[in-house]
Amino acid sequence: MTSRLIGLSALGYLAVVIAVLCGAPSGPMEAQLRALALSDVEAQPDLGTEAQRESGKVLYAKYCVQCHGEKGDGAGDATLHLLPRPRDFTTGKFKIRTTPSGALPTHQDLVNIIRRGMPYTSMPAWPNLSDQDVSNLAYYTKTFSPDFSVAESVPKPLEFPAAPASTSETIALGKKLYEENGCLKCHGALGRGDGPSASTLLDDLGYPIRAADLTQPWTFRGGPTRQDIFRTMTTGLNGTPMPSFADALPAEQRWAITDFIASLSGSEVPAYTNLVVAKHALDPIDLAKGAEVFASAPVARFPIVGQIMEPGRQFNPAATSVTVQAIYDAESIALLVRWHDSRADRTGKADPTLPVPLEEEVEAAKPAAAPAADPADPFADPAGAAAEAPPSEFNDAVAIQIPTQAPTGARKPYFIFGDAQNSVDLWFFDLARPDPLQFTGRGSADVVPNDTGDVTGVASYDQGEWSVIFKRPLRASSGVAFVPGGFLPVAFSVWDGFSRERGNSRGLTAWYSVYVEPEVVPSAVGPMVRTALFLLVIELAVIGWVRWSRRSAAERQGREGGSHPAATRA
Amino acid sequence: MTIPHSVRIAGLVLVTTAFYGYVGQLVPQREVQPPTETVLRADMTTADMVKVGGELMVGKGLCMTCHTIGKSGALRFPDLEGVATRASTRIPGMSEIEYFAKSLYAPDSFIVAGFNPGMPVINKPPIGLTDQEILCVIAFLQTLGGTPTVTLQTSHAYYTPPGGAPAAPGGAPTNATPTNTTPAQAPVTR
Amino acid sequence: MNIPVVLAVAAVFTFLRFRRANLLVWAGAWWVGLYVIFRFGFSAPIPASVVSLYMGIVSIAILAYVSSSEQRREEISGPLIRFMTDKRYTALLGATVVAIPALAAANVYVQMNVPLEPPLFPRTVHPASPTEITVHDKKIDLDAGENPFLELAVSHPEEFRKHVENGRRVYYQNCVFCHGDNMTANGMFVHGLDPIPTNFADQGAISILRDTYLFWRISKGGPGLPEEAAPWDTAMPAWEKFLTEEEIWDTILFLYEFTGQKPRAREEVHTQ
Amino acid sequence: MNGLSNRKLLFVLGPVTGLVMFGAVLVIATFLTNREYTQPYRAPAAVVDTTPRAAGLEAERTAAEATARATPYVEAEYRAFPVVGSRVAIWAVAQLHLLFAAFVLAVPIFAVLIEAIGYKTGDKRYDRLAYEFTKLLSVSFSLTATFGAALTFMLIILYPKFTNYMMSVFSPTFLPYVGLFFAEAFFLYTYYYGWGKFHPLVHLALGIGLNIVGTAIMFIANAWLTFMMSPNGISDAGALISVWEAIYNFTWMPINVHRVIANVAFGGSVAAAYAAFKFLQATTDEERAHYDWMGYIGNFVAIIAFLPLPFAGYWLAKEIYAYSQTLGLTMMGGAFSWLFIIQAVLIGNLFLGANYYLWLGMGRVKGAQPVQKFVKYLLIAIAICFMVWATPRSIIATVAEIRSMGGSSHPILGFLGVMSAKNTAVNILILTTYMSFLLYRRTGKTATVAWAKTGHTAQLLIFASAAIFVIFLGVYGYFVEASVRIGLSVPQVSAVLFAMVAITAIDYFLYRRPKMTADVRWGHMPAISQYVLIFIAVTFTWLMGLMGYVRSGLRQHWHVYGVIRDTSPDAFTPTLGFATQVVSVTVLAFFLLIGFVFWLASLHDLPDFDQRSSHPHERSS
Repeated sequence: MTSRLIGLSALGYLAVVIAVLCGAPSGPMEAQLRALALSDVEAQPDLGTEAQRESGKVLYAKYCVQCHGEKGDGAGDATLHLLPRPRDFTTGKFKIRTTPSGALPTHQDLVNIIRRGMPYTSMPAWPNLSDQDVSNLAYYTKTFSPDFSVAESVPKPLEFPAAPASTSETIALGKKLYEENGCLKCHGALGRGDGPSASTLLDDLGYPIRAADLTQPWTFRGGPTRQDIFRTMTTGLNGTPMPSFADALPAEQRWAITDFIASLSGSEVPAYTNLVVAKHALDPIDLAKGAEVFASAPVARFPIVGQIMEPGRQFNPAATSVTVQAIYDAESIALLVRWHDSRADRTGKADPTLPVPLEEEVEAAKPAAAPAADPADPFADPAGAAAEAPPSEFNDAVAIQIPTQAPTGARKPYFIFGDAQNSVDLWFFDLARPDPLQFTGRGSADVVPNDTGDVTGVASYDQGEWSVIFKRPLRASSGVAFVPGGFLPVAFSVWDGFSRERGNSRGLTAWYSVYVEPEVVPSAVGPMVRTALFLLVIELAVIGWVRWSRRSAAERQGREGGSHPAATRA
Repeated sequence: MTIPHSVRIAGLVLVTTAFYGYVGQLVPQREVQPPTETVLRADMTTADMVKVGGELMVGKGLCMTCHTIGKSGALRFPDLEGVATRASTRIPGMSEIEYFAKSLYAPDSFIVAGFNPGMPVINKPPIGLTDQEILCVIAFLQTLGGTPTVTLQTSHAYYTPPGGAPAAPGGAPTNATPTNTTPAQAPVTR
Repeated sequence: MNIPVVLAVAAVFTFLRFRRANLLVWAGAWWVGLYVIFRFGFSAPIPASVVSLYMGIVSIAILAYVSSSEQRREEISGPLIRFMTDKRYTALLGATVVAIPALAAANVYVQMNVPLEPPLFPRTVHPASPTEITVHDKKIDLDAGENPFLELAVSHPEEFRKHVENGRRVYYQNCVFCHGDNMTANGMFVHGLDPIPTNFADQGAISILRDTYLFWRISKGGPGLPEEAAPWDTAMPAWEKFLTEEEIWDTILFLYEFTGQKPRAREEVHTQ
Repeated sequence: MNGLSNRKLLFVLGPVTGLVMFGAVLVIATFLTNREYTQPYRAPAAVVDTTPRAAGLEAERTAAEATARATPYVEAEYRAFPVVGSRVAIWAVAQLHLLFAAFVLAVPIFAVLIEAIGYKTGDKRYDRLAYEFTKLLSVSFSLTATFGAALTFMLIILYPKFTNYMMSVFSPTFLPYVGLFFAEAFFLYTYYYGWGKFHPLVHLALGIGLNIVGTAIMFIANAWLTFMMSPNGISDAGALISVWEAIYNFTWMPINVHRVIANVAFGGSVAAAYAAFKFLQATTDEERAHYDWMGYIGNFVAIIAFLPLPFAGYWLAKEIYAYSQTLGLTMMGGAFSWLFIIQAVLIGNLFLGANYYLWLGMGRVKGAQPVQKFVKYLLIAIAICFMVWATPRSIIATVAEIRSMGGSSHPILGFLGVMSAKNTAVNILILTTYMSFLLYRRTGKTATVAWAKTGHTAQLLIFASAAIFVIFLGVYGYFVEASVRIGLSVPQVSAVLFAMVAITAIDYFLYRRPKMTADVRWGHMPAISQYVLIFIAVTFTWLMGLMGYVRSGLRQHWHVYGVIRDTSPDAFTPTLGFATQVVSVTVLAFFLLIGFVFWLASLHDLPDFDQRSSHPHERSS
């Protein structure tokens, strides 16, 4: 009895210890946020104690100074290559707030942004710092701008009503409001960040700024949830053309637009994958039909990173992801590559071999754009602005990269245009031209045309999205064969003319795979039956053996008249 | 139905070894190839040849086992510092290339005063440099006090590259048959 | 740790303790319980390969235990034999005989219908370095060499600080995109890279390597890796194209400085 | 009558048949050779010499001969072995040679020890046991020599250039080697055949001589082999500078020590397997008791020798790192890191098997129940250590798994993959095995000394503090830098060794005159225990084979590569899967041969043929 009790209590103790060790998950953030927003904040500047600021200063010197600079002016060591630029704390302008447009953020706003970082920028989340440390950092951040110590400018958080349920009506209403309130001027009709003024946007410091692609909420700087979207719309983003709608629209309408934006993607996280499956199509692939023939093929989304490995680096590729679909018929395989681009640039020329302007020159050229005459009014005459811009010599382009020879084993060509030993086959589409071209890559410095005419394709640009179809015979003279049931490495590159990308300066993906799904997927029935029968035979043999030996032992016992229990063999 | 012990033991041994063999199949399989070899390309420049020649001197050629570069004092074999200057002037009318070639193919032809003969033949086993490799060595030797001029197309008394001009007149009779006349296939230790 | 799973397993064990279950049940319970914990009990899931390795060990251990004394052997084989021979279990036995192949067949079905994964090729994470490399026409001895600026830490602390600061600048202008602001491999491009960048804050990463090894990795990058380390996939640039030798050494100083680690010391060479 | 006529018939028919067959062969051969000329488009036989074809053939032959004459003699660098290739052929033969050599070197070590014990205690059992071990020697010795010769010839044939180089470096060592070999044969045969014929001390001296000579032989051979791994005493170009330095290279001493210990463990396990084999074949209780005891002793020797083996291994690894950082990294972190996971599986199995055998052995003693209850905890400790040790440093995981883990190293398993954890695990494994042994030792005994309780407490305290100390250092290792961490294994090992020595010392006095509560019933062992002994022997052999692969695999880039570079088609290092297959086949071949040795040894016990046939009834009585 006692031993049982001890055992029980020991188990209980163990459970408690485990629970304590692992730590209960912390409460949801928006609860804290809401609590803060609703509470009465005293109109005293919350600047923390001297000790807190000192502690924050130490942490700042270790973790933050590299980007935000010693003076907090956003001019750190790293700033050179960063876009968006690191926040300049001296201006007191912060994007992600719970306070009205133009106002300072609350302390909690600063804490939150340090805690969770800004997705798809170089500002990371800092989950490992303690609450105390983050708070101290926030206090220290405030020392850079004198505004924080002024009593009048103590921020008063806006009210954030609880989210109403999202219904098809609210979404429809949101769509209407979205159009009526001019959101589409920057964000585009389908939210792809391709509005007519998108290409002219500048932030307060005169740097070009891209309108958010509303179909990819995971890239939202303020967070992907409906609450985040609503907050951004309510408060606006200080220092950017994004205005506050707190006064212009009542909360219900803002929620409706939020619902519409949330419905554009349907997911808060990107479904990145590593495989594109080419489905078999019975009908011959007809390029004239465009994207519709790909309806049966699953969509694979691959993340795009900047080409920062070879000289001619691009630290801020315009596209963050491509989606790919593939089908094949008896003769050919076709890949549909789609990505979002705020503007179709079809006036220049593109070529993977074109030299890239030196990084230093590009860096030097960037801030040259003077602050816009009236940054507060981004909607001023978008058509005129577009007309003024001289035709760019940079051009949109896309390339699919596959190995020239099917890899044996693990060996693949280098993922940036191959290497000297293992070359790659590039299907390159200069989107100013009607047809794709082919190149052979043996490293990014050694790309030569190898146009056999095997690859054909069509490209179209619609509402901020490029759709490019490449088609090639399954077995072509110019490259590796696509075999049903086989995997092939595949990689993609995207050039954005608007961001002056060409040659090595581009966005690219690592190696992923394309799988040519056989027309008939092998059935599992045969192996299942074999396994089951095999096990059944073993079972019956074991049972038979046990019964037989038991019986013979019993017989022996009967003969000997012994009373031993049956001998068993382990 | 008793199975003999010897059969059981054999079964156990078989099953155990099979099990470990199976464990060996479960782990990642990777064949490690020897380090890649540089290939003497037909289009090597003289500068490339100097580099390869230097490596050959240390590695496959075993030259530095006996010779030194830039050492003085009581030496057992001639020091090679400035050897190109000496080679071009030692025998009147003989170019440094011919001098080096003869020294390498027929080592006892020239014995520097004060040293004993003892150099092995370079183009035969155990060292066995190919004719192209010897050209590289000559290129390297030329840098020691001179300017390298040889290319893979250079011919000398002992070797005529395929399609190259015949050896300069007055050279020693050829006694080394070029066995490997395809430069692209001659591997060299890096 | 995944608390609910652990607690559930503990609860089942407690229950069995009270029921005074026999050895056979216990053996089964331990096997299943440990499997559940390995498979689901960790918040960062253990890869299947390791789980099967562990379960193999658990199976062997349980088998060894139940057969390690005559009493236990009987305790375990008794019920099994009764189950296979007694008349009253015939129905149950029949059901089991059918159920096991059925389960196995179901497993085969699941195995054959797992979501497609591209072929995975393992790579060696820390392959052996060459003994010597040439960077900017200078030969660097990786076996015997060391960071030329390391000694400044003692002799000229001022100078040393300058080098570290320079390393910090280099890091944040070049490396931060992948290796991240706090060196935990959480840079802004990480989601698009495979293999993911090295996490310098990990105790087992740079502290087990010599600084010359880092120099090799940084200067030659992915393309300089040997075959077994899959250089074709690695996004690590060959930094000799962008940085001077000094900048690379400075960055190495900064890496160790920031993470509070020290490079692996050169082993003492014994003299004979 | 019938038989006689048959014999006569045979006498006549035999030569006749032979002649007829010879004639038939001649006819057929002639027919076959002539067929060529009967073909219509060929010229008739009369003018055969002048046909263009024959002239062509002749010219071809002359040309071939001329070419052969003109071609200078070229020393071949490599020759190919048919079917499996040179590498595998050398590999398998070398491995078999090593396995037999290990056995031949190890058995005398403990045979002499056991004989000495027998001499001192006067217990005849020991003498018989030692003789039984020695019986296995002579056949194994000739097998060793056979494989050694095969290995030498194959090296000369298949790798002439390399062999030549090794010969040139080590030329002064070969004649002493041969001399020692003669001495080995002398000692071995006098020791074996002189059993009971000499004064026991003289016989013991012969045994000691055998051991010394055997060890010396191994040391010399080790010099050649370690030189390939860590060449020393030669110039960069490979020319010999000092023979002594070539011999005394970095890994020579560690490998010597490692091999002596491993040989003893291996020999013990194979001898135990022999005992198990005999136990299973035994028909009488007496035989069973004897072979049970012999198996126990063999296994005991194996385990005792096995316990310090990991330490010797660490020393070897340290020397390899000292020789070349890169070589060390290749071995532990590079292509071979997975090999050490396989090794962990093997060693885990060995520990588990050894412990399991001890637990089963408790069944020999009646009333071992109180001790049996500890088995559970020992098993848990062993299983945990086994898992820690088998946790790979670089985990195989799918991309999805890597992402959900948040990186290629697991937040928890990552800690278990590194050396600190593995050192700790192996130390705890050793401690646990030692505990098993201690528990086994005291089954059926009760300490009678007055301070029994204190003594037990002290033992427990020492054990617990050693375990805690080892674990503490293991955990502490994560918080210090690498250079300190490497040094931590020394106090860990010292703690374990200290604990083992101290506990043994206490135990010795504690159980000096124990009260025997139950007798050890030798021979009262379940059959499964004997299979475990064989399993241990197989595992051990396989482990040796695997370690042979890692040694030869490390040769890849480093041995005399720069000078005697391996440019043969076999120069690559094969995959682990292939290596394990070769090892498996070698191990099977070894057990086939050792089975033959066992059979031969058991023939010795059978009565002579004459005796058996003339007194068929005497045997059964």
